[in-house]
Amino acid sequence: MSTTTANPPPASSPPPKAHENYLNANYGIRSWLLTTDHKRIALLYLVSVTIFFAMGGFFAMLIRLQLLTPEGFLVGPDTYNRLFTMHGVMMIFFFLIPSIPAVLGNFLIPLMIGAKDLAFPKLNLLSWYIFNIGALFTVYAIVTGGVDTGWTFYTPYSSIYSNSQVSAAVIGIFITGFSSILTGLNFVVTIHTMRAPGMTWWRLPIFVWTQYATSIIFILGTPVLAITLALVAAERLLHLGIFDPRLGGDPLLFQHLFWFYSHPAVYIMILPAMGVTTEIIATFARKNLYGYKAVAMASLGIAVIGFLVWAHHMFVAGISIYAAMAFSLLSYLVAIPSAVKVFNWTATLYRGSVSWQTPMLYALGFIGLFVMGGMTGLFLAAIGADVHVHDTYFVVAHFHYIMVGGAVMGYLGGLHYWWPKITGRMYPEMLARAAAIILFVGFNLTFFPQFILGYLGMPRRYATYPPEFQVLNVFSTAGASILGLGYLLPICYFVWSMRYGPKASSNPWPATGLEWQTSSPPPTENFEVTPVVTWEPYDFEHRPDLGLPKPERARPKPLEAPGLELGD
Amino acid sequence: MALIVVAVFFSVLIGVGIFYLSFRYRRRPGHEVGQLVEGSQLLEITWMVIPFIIAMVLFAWGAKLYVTIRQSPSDALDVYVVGKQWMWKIQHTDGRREFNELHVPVNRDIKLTMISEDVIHDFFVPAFRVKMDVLPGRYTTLWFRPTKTGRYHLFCSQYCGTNHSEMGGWVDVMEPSQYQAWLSGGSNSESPEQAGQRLFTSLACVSCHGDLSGSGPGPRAPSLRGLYGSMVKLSDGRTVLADDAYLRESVLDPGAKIVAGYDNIMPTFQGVVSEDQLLQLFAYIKSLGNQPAQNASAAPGASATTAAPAAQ
Amino acid sequence: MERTGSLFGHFRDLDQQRETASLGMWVFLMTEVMFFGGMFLAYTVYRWKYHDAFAAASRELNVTMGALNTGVLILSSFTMAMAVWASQMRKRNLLCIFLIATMLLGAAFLTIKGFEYAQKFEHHLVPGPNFNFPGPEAEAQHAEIYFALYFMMTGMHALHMIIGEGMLLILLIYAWKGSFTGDYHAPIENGGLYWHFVDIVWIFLFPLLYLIDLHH
Amino acid sequence: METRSEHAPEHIVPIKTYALICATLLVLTLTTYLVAFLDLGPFNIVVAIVIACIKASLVVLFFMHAAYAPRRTRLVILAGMFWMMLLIGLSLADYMTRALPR
Repeated sequence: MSTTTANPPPASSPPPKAHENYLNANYGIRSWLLTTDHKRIALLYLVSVTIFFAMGGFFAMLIRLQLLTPEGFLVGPDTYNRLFTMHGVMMIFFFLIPSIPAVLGNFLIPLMIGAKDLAFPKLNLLSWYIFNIGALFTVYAIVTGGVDTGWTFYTPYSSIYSNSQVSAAVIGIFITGFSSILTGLNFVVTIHTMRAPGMTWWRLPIFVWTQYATSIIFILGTPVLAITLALVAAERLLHLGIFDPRLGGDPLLFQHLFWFYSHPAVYIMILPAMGVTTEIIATFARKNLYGYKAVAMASLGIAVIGFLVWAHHMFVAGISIYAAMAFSLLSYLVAIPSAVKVFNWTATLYRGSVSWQTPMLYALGFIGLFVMGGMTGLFLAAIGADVHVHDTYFVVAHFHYIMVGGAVMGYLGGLHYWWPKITGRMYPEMLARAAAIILFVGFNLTFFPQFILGYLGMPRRYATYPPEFQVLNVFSTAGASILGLGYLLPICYFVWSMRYGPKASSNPWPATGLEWQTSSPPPTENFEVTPVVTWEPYDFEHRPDLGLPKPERARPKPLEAPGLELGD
Repeated sequence: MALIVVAVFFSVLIGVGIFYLSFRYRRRPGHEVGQLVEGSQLLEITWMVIPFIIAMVLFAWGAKLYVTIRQSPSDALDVYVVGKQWMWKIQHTDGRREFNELHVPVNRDIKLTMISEDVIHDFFVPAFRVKMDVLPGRYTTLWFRPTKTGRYHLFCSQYCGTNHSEMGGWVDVMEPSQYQAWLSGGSNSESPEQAGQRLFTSLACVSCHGDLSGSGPGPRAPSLRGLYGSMVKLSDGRTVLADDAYLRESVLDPGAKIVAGYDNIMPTFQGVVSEDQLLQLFAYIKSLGNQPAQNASAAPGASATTAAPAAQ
Repeated sequence: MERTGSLFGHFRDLDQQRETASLGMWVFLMTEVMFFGGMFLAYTVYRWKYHDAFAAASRELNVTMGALNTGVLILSSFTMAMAVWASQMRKRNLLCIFLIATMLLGAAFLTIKGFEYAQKFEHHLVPGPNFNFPGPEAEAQHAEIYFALYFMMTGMHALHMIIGEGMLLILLIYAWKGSFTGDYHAPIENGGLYWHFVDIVWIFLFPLLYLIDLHH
Repeated sequence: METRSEHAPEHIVPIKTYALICATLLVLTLTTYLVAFLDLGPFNIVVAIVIACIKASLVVLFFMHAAYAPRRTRLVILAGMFWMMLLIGLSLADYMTRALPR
């Protein structure tokens, strides 16, 4: 009943020898730098963001070393301030925000919806160039002395008082913002107009839904950041003192504008990771996703409500009590769609056939860490409690649970999951599982102590600290070194597998998405013939083409109501 | 804390749920594919409504606490704080000034009125669970009531530049008697009121506002006696409360709010007086109290504030 | 992707291609709305806080020039709409004439704007060390914020105009070659959308910046 | 969201409509200019904004063909407007309530 018109080899047969694919279609540096193929552009992004991740990671390592001792182990305060600023700038603007959308999203969206490419392929290439030009400005800022404002660029420190390379860094981020905008635009238009016949909205993989939600944030949020940073640059370079308190300018205006983008930006990082997790869980439980529509709508819900909560970063900044209450209330509303997702993922495991392969380890790790991060978010949204923990290591730990525990786990899980599709090769499974576990352990050891540190009152962005905080800081640094190892491992075996890994079949797991219906790696045109979709998403039961045995019972009764979270 | 309970409960719930389910339904021979499970609308609604209720309860709790934190009690002991890169300048109403250290009596509400001379700082005392940003160009307030004597950390927790991590100090909570001894023990610097009075003369405020010895208006401007905490009628018909923010604006931007019946003739003192001096001027104006009877009922809080130091 | 006729290889048909192009442009314009939205927020906050200073400062602007410029820009929007019409009717010469007219009107706008800017420099109304506003010091400071916003908002608008002029030039060259008078004229339509958007921004800037409090 | 069915044929607006819209816009510009010299108290700004909104709507609907565009396009426009209102509205919610008594 359900086959594609497209597809060559059934899952079990070996991949054809040296078929023409997007990797070997043509060679040479020009064929890469001038490509308009979304898959090659995704790989270009992969190279770029990996470099920036390494830079950000290097800064992180120095930060943790510095904090080994109370009086500062390594560098003076001036250098330390530059370190944490550059760590934040690199990781957020040049790694986390582009990571899943620009690498995995670019690669997968056309494949998942059965299109030959994104709607605007040249624009896509242009985005990559804009991204790198912006990055060049920022790297220039780093090598000519660095920036010491924190990644938040709060005025009036950034606009008047800082003597570091704020302008260059700000211009770099401004430029990079347009790369995000164009990528988001491309995705939205592609998802609207380029879907294959039969690929209705309710048949889209959740990954595409989350990318759609992310793109909305890109489109509507990023321009506000761009103009805000442009105003800071104008104040520094042209004396247009819009935020200048000496003229009567309001320092909170910058914060409003900045967080209007930068809070939803958190959802830019986490939403795609949720999408990845959803794909992985359905595939490795070999079961339809529980509550598909609820999960899809929750993605959009998070994107929209995410725009209404920004001032929860400003509860102690001097906003009015009434505004603080309104924003606190709205912040709690974001918890609802997030909770819906977590419950549905958990319910998906029910009566599944769960295998503990590497991507699944990342996905389960993601859920655990995301729940921790989300639950501590409740502390921060409760305005009364926020007064105490705001701007302390509690916040640092909270957002690392979301961004590293959530977004980076999702990104790595996704890379593993789609690696066979991207490269046509498998990675070493045992090593990869070990790396996933090392990462999980190292991560918790690094950041859990920081919750306690923050609760005890250690403020963030401190180059030196009172001696009573040392023990927990040493724990954190020890965890960070394990975490660092956890990041080195995948880089090594991924590079190894590109050449020596065993060849992957077109659908190794097997999974239900359209992207698995074409060969690995896919041909330049993605599909030999435009596919026609006739099946519902994540339906393993009615897919004989996957080569799986029939489940033992034909017709399960619907899941009964509550009590489910506890088992059955 | 209810929050911790909720957080731990859900973390454990999900954690155990995941582990149990993924172990119970692990892949085994003969169990290669999961079964199709239909969604249940009832279940979806259930797990939307339950977290929503919990969230609203937490919100109400947090909001109530927040209101308490942000609303200073009216009879608190006033202390003025000026933040600058990278030190705290603290001025007590009784005249002592100190740096990076704050001495306060135990079991007494303390209200800090804070302003920054340069960038944004943040006054944070972890032991008291309070924190507030200190902004340039605008007063913010913070209050707490220490209940145990001792020395507590004071941090700046809004990043403010190179020596951000050094911009801290101690809060010394003392027995009232020790506190009195400490107050009188300092160098014999003049009190802020006296300094403010001197400024009032040297900046020639007297020439328009009068010397404030009587209750009548000055030659060209309203008297400031009893101004603080009263309601002022403006020329455009509005009535505003004469608080710190109002006084600050009236000195730095006199044209913004003009008292009914007077002309806009006052020059600005922007760049002429420092933040410290402004606070001294206000201390002087406050020390003149609310003598005129017609204002006493308008601002009971303010009269109590000014009365408090005198009582000690 | 190869191109067959006016259809790019990754589209199924011309309809899909046209819809995609149009949707893409509209989405882009919404990002522009948010871009200017940030400045409108700053403007609203400060105008609310410092109304009198803003009123006094806005009286330093040349309202006649502003109104004239509004008219010029509306006319250029009209000629641009006519250019799209000519392209739809496949009249190449008419298309080129309307594009040139639009460019000339755009240039006229920029010239008038340039004169206004020059006046501000002469009157020391450009924020910075040389800013000098007649009036009490506090009002002068708030007026400086007004002029910072004025230059930022009109400057960003002018930048969009300049980009628009460049875009029109490229469209003109292709139009001359006859590229847009067949069944493919998405670039002309999208160029038109952009140009109209820039016009709309000015439609808001004019009353907000020039007409704050003229009845004194 | 039946995007497939939205293959609306290209709509060609008659010249007369364009000319009429252009004339209306010019008249409205003159109106807003003249009204600014009257003292309407707080309503000066209201009138100015209302006229600007009418002008902008005319441009969007007719010059930019939104009146004939598929529903999807109109949704995009509304989303843009809505989000800008969110930005300005919620920020002002802070500014407007700061001075309120507690």
